[in-house]
Amino acid sequence: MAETAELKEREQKLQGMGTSLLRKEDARFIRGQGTYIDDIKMPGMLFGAIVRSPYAHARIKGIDKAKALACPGVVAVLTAADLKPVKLDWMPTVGGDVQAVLAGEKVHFQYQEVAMVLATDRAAAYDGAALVEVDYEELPAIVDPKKALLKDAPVLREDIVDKKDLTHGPRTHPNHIFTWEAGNKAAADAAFKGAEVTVREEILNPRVHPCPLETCGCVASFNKATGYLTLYVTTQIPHLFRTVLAMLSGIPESKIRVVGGDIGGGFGNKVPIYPGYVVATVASIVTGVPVKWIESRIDNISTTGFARDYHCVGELAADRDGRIKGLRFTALADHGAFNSHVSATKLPAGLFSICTGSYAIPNTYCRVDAVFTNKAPGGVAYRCSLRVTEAIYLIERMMDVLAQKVGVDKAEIRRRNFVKAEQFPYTTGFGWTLDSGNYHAALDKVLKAVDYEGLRREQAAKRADPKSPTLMGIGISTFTEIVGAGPTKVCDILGVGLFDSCEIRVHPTGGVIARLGTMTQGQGHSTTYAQIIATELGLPASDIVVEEGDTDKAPYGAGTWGSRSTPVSGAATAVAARKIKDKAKKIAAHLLEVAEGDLEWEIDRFKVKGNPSQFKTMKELCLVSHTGNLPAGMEQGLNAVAYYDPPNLTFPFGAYLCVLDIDKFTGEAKVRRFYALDDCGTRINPMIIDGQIHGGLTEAFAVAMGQQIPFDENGNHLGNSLMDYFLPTAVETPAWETDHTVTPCPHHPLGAKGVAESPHVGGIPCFSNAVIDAFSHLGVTHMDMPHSAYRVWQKCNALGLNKR
Amino acid sequence: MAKTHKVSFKLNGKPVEAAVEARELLIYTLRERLGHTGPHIGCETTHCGACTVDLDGMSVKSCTVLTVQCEGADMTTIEGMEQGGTLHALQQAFHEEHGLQCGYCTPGMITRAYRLLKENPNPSEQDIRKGIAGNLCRCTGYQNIVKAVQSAAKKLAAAR
Amino acid sequence: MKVELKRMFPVSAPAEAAWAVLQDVVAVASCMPGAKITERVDDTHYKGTVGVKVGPASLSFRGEIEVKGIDAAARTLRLSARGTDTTGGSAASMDLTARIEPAGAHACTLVGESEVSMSGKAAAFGSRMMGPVADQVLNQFAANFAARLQATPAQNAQARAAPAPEAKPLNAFGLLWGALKAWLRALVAKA
Amino acid sequence: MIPREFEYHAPRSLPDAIGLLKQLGEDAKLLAGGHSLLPMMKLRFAQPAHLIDLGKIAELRGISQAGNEIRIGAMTTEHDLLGSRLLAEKAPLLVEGAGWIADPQVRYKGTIGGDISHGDPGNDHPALMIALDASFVLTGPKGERVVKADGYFLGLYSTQLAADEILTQIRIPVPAAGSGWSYQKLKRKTGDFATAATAVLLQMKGRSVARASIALTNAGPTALRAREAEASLAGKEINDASLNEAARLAMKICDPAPDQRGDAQYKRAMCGEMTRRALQAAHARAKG
Repeated sequence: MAETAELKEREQKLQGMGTSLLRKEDARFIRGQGTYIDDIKMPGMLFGAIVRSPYAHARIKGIDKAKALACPGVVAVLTAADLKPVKLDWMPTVGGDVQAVLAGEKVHFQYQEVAMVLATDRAAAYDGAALVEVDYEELPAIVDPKKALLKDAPVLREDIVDKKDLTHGPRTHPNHIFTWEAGNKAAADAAFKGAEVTVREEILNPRVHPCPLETCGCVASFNKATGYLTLYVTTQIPHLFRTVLAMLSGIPESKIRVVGGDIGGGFGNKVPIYPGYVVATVASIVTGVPVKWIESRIDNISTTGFARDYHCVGELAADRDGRIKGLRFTALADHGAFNSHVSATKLPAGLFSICTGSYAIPNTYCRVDAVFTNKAPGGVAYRCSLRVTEAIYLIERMMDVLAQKVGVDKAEIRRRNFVKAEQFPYTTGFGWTLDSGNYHAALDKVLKAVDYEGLRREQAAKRADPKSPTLMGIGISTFTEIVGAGPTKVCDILGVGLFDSCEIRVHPTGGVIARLGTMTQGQGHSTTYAQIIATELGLPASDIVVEEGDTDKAPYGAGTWGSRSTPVSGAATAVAARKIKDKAKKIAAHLLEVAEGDLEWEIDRFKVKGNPSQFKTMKELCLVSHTGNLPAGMEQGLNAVAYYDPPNLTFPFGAYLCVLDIDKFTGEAKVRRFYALDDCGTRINPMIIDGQIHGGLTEAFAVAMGQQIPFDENGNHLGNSLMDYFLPTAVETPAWETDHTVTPCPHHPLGAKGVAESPHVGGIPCFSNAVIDAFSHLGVTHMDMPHSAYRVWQKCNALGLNKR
Repeated sequence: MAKTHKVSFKLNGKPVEAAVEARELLIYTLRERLGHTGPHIGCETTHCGACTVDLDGMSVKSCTVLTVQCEGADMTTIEGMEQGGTLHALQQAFHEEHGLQCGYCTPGMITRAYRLLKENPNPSEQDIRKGIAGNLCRCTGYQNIVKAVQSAAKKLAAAR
Repeated sequence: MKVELKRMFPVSAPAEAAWAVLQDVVAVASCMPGAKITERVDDTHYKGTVGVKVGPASLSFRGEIEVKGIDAAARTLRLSARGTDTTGGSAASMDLTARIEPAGAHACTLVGESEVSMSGKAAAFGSRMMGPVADQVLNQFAANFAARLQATPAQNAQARAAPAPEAKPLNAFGLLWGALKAWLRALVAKA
Repeated sequence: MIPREFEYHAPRSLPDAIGLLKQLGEDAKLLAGGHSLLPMMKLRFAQPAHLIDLGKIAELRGISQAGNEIRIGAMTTEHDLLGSRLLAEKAPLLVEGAGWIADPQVRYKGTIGGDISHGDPGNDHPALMIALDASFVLTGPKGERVVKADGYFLGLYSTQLAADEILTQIRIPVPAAGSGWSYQKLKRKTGDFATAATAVLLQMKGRSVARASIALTNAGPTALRAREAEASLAGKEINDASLNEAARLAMKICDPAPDQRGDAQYKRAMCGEMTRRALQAAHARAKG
């Protein structure tokens, strides 16, 4: 007993995997000592303000800088004409298109960047920006993607009108970007022909924005003497950013340093490379002094990193018991004015083909058509992997639609179609191999926890009572996520594979520094990675320092997005640590004069099997590794670097249930209860996981219940400030109940999967399903998001539920 | 160069002075002239609360106060919460309850909660949610922030 | 962001007299709310400025005023003005149709129709103001027109510059002239 | 976003303020709490050449009772209203209303006078003032005049306040003892303007209505007094029939501007719903 107590104590000292270690990064944040982009101040720094187009589509007839240049404090005004000589008025996009850095002949979306005014301070820059006179000729705008491909639709992109192909296959119309297909159309069509039951629904994923609390911005500092460019920037992908910057500017990549610093939330918004960054960089190169550009909130919502805008059609074929026989999903994707959608080269529609979700579905086919409109470009994955929210929303909604059609309970229809535990690894009709899961167990645990039968009984009673002032809705979502991009054989961006890396250096006294290619934005990497190393090396997490985001220090990696940090970099960390452990073992064997095979690992030490008094602690080995007392021919030091190319993506899953009550007379929906069970495989820090789930659910709540970027018919933004754009406060946000099961990932060294996006991907359909479930007894099969009081009331009104 | 006004006030207990244009907003004076970058900027329409500071016993959004209005004021920012090397109970509680993630809203959130607890030392969960409704957080879903304020309230009560 | 409005204003002058004035394009253009012609391009095109003010909010637009048509038979004049505001964030266009309808020998009715549309920041934040703005545009035009009609040539300049007669429903007019004056002053300040 | 340059003036007394206002004319704007004006200036929708800050004039702040009248200085903040014992006891409707305004930070700075003077139909005080039958003291070069809240609001951002006047005080007759009250506000989220809101002050005589005051927020270019709805309740009991009729009559006078909160039909319906709920809540509180 005493022995096990001693083991426990040693283990606790490490604060390794599985413990809720408090976050290392908190220390500076709770003191207001974080270093975010706008906190950076450099001598002689200029401030850049961007002049933006009030029109969604217009020809630029002229730009008059004179008044602006006369404004006190204004140093220069940059326009496309100034960038043209250095060929930086346009930049290539990851989608195989080009994007205007500053608009030259035409503006293609409202608030598009037209000029940057450089001034000695912020106020002067804004004064100058107000004085730049741009002469526009307004042109008809396309706002509705359905109208983009009409014969007589105005041609938006005159610059590429002759381009037959934007690297993703032939274009069929000047406003057409690509058509992408997956699966087997013939088989799917056949399944629908012979089906006992088919359902079809048009389902919109409206244009939204991740809206992190910190907007985008940068400080570009070019040293004329050394030709060395340092860019402090709000980016989730510092290394890829550096590579792209080298491609754009021609500056040797070795002379570019990109620093992420502290990031005030990303959620996908900080993946793309925006014109503001490029102009600020050019401005610093031109002026030879540092240039800061910080986006306003209105600019942020209007121009950088929108998400979704997928206009989908879902179709399922099934037998009369609701067992699915075929799936046909299509989407019309509104990519805005340029195809700078964030995607891997071989995946123009991202991972949309994960749309079979948690279900064993034969005969599957999906297709995405992408078009240009007069809206902002730069479609990002808003707290999800590329297009996964769109895919999972579609399948989770369609499961409910099917359940209603065949008259089967919405939990039961899922049970009938789940991939069974014994079927894993399971390869879907679209070719994804789901690594591991136990969907039935997860759902059953949730239904039991909330007394599902009881809730359905209560709902039935309410429905029977015409006097009830509220409608009760129960939403279920049993999603499967696809995260951890990704295997280089499937995933690259501009030719760079999406592997990731970790470099670990162990110091003589047992201190450790680890550097990674990822970029934390609040996920607590410094804590999580330290816990992995603590467990792997038997050294206390408190002595382990983690560094990311400075490309001069960290090894190359693809950054943090798509919940890839733990699946890819977490794995790299484990692999690097194990290299060190192997070397330490050799040293231990040498010191203890036994064969490596005679040693066994115990928490923080190697001990001789059967002779527990004979051991070497890792701490001891750290020192010895820096001496001459090493096995013959062994180099000093305990350092390692690992580059991890994942064999597969990981597939976290979960079962969510939402109960809400809708006020028939105002349309307000009040979430009564939300129960979220997540399975992300091995859990490294339960406290951080819960925090990520709270945040993801809250963002899902915002998307489902209120977020949308609305436009009028001329392409005018109608809701691009925090007055209209819905960010819930503590008052609107429901309380969350979390739970978990653990089904380790078989191909990940730690069995971990990644979690931050599951609550967003799985949460959105859960809210929608709950709202629509409240109306399902009245024959309602679908209502588009966002489920604002106004929109829900319109349904109540149409159904005459609000009669007094 | 436009006319500047000399403004002096007390910032975290120390007298400070700044020469500013009438149009300068307090948040910029704090961040760019006085080196207090704890309070942040998250919007321009007075919604996000990241710029919250404590001004003469009021929680205010310093992006919607002119520095010239602050002559003679007594101001506390996140930088003034730690006393003699000891964290304020709220700072400690935000850490212990995992009440922060990216940290961007944290200074405003803690500064607001500081005033809330001065006015209502024993708040209910609803009191807290209403009390911090002027501060947006995109990461935490507020759940652990509420827990943090509750636990800080208990600690402060015990200390009294 | 569009708002359309139609209003009728009694004018105490014979239709012919009113129509005569209505054809004096420069004079009429200057009856456009807060409008000022700064340059004559040709008979039907003028460069100018238009100021719109609602309470604390004010926008000054720089752009073109075009005479779309003069229909003597129908005693109808069609004007349009469009431009971007002096802070660059917004743009607006305003189409205005003015028609004279006889109402007895010594009176007539000025029928005004306006369509105001906004782009940019004004569209996102000013949607609530659109109705009142279009409303003011018409009332203002009518008041200026009436003043212009009553004024003898000598008084014209003064009539154009002077605020419209005080009366409750005309409350908004003062604001508009205020906007124009403020804008002109701002213009001077910039030069 | 940063305002355009302007001159700042901080008069110490009311006469100084009025003198400045007269001298600077239309180029000057009064700065109260600043939470309507400063955001507009940051977006450069408002670009005044001069700001006259009323914040340093002590006499404009405070809540007191004079006879049967409650007097509130125009620069009294929402936070002051919320903390006032006198109001909690004598005019709880105003306290309830203030609690619905914006968010805590804004309520520390936002003033009742600023909220009223702005003439924004989306602000909450105009309807509250009408329901409370308040009067406003307007002070100008020629001295004071007192005008009723009912009739004070002329249009969007347009009131009876003359360019050379300052709203200095709000006077509220103490509601009859036992009056019921309620302010029901529907909004999308904390900090938003009302989609629709209704202020009700209700006097009962036994089971029937002695007097009902009903005013609507954001239902038209100004706050609206629902006269016919008020009249329809006189002498009636509060029941489904009378509530339906009052709500119908309140909706009849609504002319809401469509925006992201909803179209006119929805907003009108919500005015009716808020009216019904405010009447029910006020009835539950009324003694008489």
